[in-house]
Amino acid sequence: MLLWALLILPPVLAGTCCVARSARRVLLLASVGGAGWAALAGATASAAYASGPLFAARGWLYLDALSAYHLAVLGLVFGASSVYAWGYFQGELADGTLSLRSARRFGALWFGSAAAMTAVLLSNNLGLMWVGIEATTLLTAFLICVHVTPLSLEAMWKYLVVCSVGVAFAFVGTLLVAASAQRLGLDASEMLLWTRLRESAALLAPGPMKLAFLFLLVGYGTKAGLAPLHSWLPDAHSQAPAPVSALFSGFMLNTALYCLMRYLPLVEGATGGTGWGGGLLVVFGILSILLAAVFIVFQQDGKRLLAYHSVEHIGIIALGLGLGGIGTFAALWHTLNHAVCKALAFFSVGRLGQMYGTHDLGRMAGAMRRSPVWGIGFFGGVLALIGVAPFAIFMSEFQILRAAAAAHAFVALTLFLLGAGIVFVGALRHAMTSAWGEEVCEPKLQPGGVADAVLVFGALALLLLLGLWMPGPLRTALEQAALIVGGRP
Amino acid sequence: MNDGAGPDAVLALLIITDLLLLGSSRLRSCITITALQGVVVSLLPVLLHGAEGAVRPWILTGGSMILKGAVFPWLLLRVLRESGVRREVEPFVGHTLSVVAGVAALMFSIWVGTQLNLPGPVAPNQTLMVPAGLATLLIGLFLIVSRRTAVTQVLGYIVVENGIYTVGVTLVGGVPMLVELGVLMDVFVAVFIMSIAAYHISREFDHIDVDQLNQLRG
Amino acid sequence: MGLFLIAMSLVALGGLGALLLGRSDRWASACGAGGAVAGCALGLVPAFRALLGAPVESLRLAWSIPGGAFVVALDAVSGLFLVPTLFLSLLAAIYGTEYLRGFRGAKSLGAAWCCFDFLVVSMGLVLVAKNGILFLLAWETMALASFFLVTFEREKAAVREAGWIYLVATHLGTACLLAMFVLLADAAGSFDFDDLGRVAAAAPALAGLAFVLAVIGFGTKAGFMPLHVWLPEAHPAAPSHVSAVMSGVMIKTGIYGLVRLLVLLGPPPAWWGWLLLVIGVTSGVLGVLFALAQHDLKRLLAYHSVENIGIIALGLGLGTLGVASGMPALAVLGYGGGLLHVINHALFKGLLFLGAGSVLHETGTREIDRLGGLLRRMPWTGTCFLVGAAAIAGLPPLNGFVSEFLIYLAAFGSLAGAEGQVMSQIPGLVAIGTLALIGGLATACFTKAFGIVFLGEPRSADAALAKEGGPAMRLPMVLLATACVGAGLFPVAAVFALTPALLLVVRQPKAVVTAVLAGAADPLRMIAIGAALLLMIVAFLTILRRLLLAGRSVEETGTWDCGYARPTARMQYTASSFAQPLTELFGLVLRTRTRLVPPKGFFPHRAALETDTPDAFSELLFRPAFAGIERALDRLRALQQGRIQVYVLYIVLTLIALMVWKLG
Amino acid sequence: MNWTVVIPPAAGLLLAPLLFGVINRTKALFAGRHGQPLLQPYFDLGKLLRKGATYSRTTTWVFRAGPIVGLSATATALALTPMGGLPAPVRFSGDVLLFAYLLCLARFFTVIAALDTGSSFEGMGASREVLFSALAEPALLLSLAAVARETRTLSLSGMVGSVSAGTWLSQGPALALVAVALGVVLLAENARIPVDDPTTHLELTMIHEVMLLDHGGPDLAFALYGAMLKLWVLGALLVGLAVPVRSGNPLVGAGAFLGGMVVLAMLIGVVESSMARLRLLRVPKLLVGATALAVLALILILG
Repeated sequence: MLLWALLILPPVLAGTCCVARSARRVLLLASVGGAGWAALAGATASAAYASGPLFAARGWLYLDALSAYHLAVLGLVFGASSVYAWGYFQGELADGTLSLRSARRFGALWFGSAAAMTAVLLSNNLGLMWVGIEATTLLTAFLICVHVTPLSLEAMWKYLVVCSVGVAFAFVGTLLVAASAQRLGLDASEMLLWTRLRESAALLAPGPMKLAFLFLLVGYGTKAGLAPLHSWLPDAHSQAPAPVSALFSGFMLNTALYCLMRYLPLVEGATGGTGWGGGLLVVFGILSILLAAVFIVFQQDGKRLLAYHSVEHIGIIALGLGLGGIGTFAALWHTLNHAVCKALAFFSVGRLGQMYGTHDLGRMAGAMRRSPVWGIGFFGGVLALIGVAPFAIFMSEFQILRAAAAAHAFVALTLFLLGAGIVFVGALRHAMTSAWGEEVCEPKLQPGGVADAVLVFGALALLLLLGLWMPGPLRTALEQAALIVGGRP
Repeated sequence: MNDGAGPDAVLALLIITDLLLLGSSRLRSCITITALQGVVVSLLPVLLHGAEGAVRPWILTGGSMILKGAVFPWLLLRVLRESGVRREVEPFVGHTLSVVAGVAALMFSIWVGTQLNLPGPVAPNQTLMVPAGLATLLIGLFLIVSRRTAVTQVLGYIVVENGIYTVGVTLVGGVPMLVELGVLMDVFVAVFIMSIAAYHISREFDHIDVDQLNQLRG
Repeated sequence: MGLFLIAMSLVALGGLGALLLGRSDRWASACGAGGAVAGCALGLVPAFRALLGAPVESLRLAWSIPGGAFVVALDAVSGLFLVPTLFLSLLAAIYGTEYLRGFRGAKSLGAAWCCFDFLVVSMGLVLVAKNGILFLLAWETMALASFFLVTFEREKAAVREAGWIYLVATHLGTACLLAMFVLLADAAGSFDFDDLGRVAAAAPALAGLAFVLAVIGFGTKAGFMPLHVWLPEAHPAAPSHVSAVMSGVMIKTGIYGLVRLLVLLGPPPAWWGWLLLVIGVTSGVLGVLFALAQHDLKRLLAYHSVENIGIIALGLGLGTLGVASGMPALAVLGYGGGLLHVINHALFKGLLFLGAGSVLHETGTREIDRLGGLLRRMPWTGTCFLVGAAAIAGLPPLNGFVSEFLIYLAAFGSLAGAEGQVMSQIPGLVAIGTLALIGGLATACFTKAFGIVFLGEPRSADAALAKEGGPAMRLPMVLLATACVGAGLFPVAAVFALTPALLLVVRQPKAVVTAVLAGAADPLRMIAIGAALLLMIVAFLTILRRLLLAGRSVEETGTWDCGYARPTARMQYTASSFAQPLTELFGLVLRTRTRLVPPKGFFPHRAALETDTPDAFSELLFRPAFAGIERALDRLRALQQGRIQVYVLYIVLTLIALMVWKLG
Repeated sequence: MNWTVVIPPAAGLLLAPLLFGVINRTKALFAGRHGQPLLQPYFDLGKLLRKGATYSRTTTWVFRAGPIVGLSATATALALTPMGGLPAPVRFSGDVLLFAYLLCLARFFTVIAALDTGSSFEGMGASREVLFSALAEPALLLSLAAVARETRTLSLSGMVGSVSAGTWLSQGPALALVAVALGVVLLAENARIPVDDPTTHLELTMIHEVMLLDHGGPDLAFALYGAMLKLWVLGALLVGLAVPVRSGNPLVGAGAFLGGMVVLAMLIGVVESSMARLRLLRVPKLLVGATALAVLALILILG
């Protein structure tokens, strides 16, 4: 029942957005509805923990610990972004650059993408899961150019083509999975049900399953932004409005990784748990970390900087998943930490960007003096992102290091430390200039509401808390989820 | 009808259309060729699984025929008219060379086909179907990579889709209806949005040469 | 233990209070400083008890972080490092209240005090943590807090640069520590120190790797020579009371880490000792040489920290060799000297930085060549600084001499080994030569520092207008100076206080250790007697002179400048010219840059000579390395060059590559 | 503790100026002059002690403390020095170090006292002083270390006591090297030719003398007396090692020792009248050379 509600609510809201009378109302609806839906998502997730996996629609909708955890994270990010969007668009409402038409489009697509991501999380059928992913691509494409500009069009085109092509591979992968499941003799309606496949993963035909995983890795990897498939990511993130960027890198990337998490136990089962799939994930993870590091060192554009940070952290999560053991646990934990942290950073840089009329970090110099709240948000966010203790990301990355040592993947361990080190060196310098440097241009300041302070300091406090103390429920949740992916916490 | 001839014809047509696509530079004819290929591919479900007398294959065939044969060409021709571009000028890879590449792709996919012994309802006389599908897929990608105009890239995407469709239908007998339709839906929306985007692009830049969309870098 | 934790939480509360009271700088300072003072004072009690060998109190609480556990224990080694830490922090807090007064309104003092208090807390936690994850957490918090303190005046580009270098250096150091702990813990299956020790004893190769990583990681914090580059940048940038804490005790946490690891890892092989010895020699000699070439007072002091860390490393190296080669005397005296020097350096370096702070506070410049004649204007500061200077130069009857004396004893002792084995006696030889050279150069450096800054005539208006700081700045300096003298006059007590800690480190039976220490105690007693004799003679001569001069003419005139009629302050010898012969001599290492604008014509209106001595390692090693890496990375940026076709190509190639790799 | 122990320091305090007298006489002899009376240094000190004092306005208490601390430190060092057969009143394992560092303390205060005047000449002298002493320090300690290694003791009295003719036979070369090194250190520490020329009249070339430019009256007396004691102390050490007469009879020992001291003084005189002062840049080479000799000696003994 809850599951249906989760799926139905967003389209309804989207519809109402399309008929709302004024841009203002649309935004109000977006933020309130978003928050409400987030609450619902949270409730559902906790219900799933309380009473085991939830099924609906003859087992086609399915919510277990793993998806519930992701659902909760989605709720967190989506809710926060919706609330933030209200404040974000105030300026544009005031000077009327946000037409009713584009406001409606924003509202509709905003909830549309929520629906799509939920569909991915809820669908037990791997085919539908793919449909959901492709849908997120198509729905979010126009979110990038809420304001149609040459650059945003370019970004959107790249996003559209690259992701569609990539995700198409994922479909080939899905088909191959189905092919390798032929011998199970399941009938059509059950053929792609994940629960079924997981039960009898050992019986899947290894050959096709391997090929399938390659296709899936490339396909969903493109969507998740694993290097070298990440090329669309910095463009899309830098051109989209801040709330969208936050949603993108806070959670949309993770939906794609979530799909891989679903497939990992299948391929491991089929190949006899020799870590065949994990090895691939480790390789991609390390590649992403290193490549992101390269671009972070030279990045002058605040949003692109954060985008490459997403590549890095997605890489870290993939690394954790690939290493298995405590690594899986840490990767899932890192998902949450990264989501919170990245949302915070995008919120801040978005507002600062509006004030300064640019995302060039050099021109934002001295932001912390001009706009303390968002300045602190940005600086704190970046510090947390580059793994400064006692923020949570330090802890989850440390756990992933443990996993590397436990798996005796010493090369990976070294490269991970190296990449993280380069990122640290590069990002810190940018952040310090933009936060503390001498002003080069005069921002047009915006009145800061209480909500802003709550968003920023709430997020920072949360990161600090998670770094120092892990609540019991969270830990059990992570352990259950990790168990599903196949790691032993 | 015997279930050997039909598929073989499809197979042949598939490969021929691929090579034609690689060879021709006039966008209009590219669109028509792609449409033709779409129609051909759409026949597969009926040819392979139609015998079971289920209604499912017919629906699929119908649906995808309408989309690929009519809707897509219409959308793309509209973009073409808007932009006023006639032919693909100086692609990154010359047309003759492209054809050679196409053949190479075919070879590669046959090799891959031999690498994995696929189970599934593949009658012995259709072992070439999967490689052909893969080849189509690769050729579609090749189009995207080697051509300049947005239209060709959309075409490439459609061709990729055709390839996947071929592989899918050949490999997996019974993917649930809902999934099939969902996929079809997605493809439709994708092409739809792409052509809208291309439309916007030609408005904004008054060209559809995606190669010139390289402001975002680094 | 409980008492200690209460003290620390008191400090933390003070910090939070300061942050919350941020609106009013007055109250924020009061709260922050008050918390620090009260907490440190309270914490000193258990710290002293532990130092004097009270039974180890430990506490273990479950912690929800995987692998982590809140394990803290207060043993003698912790106590040994805690005592100076808390003592100096306490005094620095008092000092800071007045030092920062000038920034009221301009800066958020609440935040600054919060960082200071958390720096203290994290140092305390680092010194008692007995679980790897807890240790690392405290370690990183310490780095972050001190980073924000270093960048206190963050509107200055130079300060930001310094802060960046500092955080980067300490982070790269931490990376090594992360690797070390992870590797050890993986073998041990737990992050608790006790377990780490056990596994290391079992696997020598792993232990060796861990030790090297530790030397890099902890050495970065401590300022071992090639890794010291952040020190001369960060310490001058920080507010002076913070510099005092950082240079006096924070960098000692690096030494603590090494010592703790040596305790954990079990009997060390000889090469560890050699490694430490070499590090000690390079850091010691080069440190003091670079200090000699500086003319920024705080930078000079920072380089002296490197030098003293070198001396400590020398002591530890000798001690390790002693343990490795089973020479108890060498072990006890080496470690003893090193550890005692940890405390002594905390005392006099803290004192010197506070003194430099007062000078900066009153004159607004750290440039030695713009100062002079301050002893008349700031008698308290000047006198205390003199005590510190004499102490750091290792002169009797002050504390610096005592610890160096112990290390000398160790070195001489190692010479007295069996005939023929030259190799086993090289360390002693090296140590003696190094210490002697360091001693001489340090004397040169501090006669310069004290002489030019506090003596002669003021070289600038700033210096001429300087006046003594307030009581809150004087009291800490006086206390520290007294401590320096006291530890120098009563060395025996100081040495015996080390016994419990040494028992942990040198792993020799108590009888042996006490015997060696007793052996060292007799000379120390005699030294005390000698000191007393010295002071008696001084007193006698002073009285004698008074008697002699009684009733005779005592006049005041200008300095006799060899007949030159009108000497001006600008004709005085400057710091640079004072050190020039030495810097010239060691020019090969120092590579001092000189820019000379020679006087021209018969009536030259302008002539100038500038010299500066940048850090050789950052100039020749780190900058080029970073630049090289940057160039290399720059080439890779071509990957993201904006063509969608290429992006799609990446995808295809990846897929094909994967197929060929995994299926071919 | 019988009364004999106070003989050496007492002798030092009494006879130190005499060395200067001897040196001056020797130089006069070589110059073919009649020269000042042997006791002239005593007269000078006496005269200075009777004078009043003049202090520069620039100076502070440091300036007044300089000579006193310098003299006291040297005097304390004197209490550590054995002479002839007789051990020092204050002796313990490790007094070598106290000895060296007391000389260091004396120098420290002389230097800052010089800097206190703010005169560039005294600054120059101070700068050279610290340069040379910094280089002399390792030479001194390493040569002492060599002796300590040979005699297995860390107290000056012990070393001097146990260096005998036999030792010279067994470790002759090493001890010779040590003696040379110590000799150089002695010349440098006491600002004699070839390192410094105490009798020059050009302040620019002075080292030790120039630091005393502003001192007068009792202060100057203390400073000079300190210098004399320093020469005596180091000389006593050198002689004690170089003239190992170890008969039971204290008189013989004392005689040999005093003879040695006189010879040393005359040697210094000879050197001063036969050699010219080295160029300042050469001096470091000399001192480093001395250090090298000391190290060599140590190696020889270790081997």
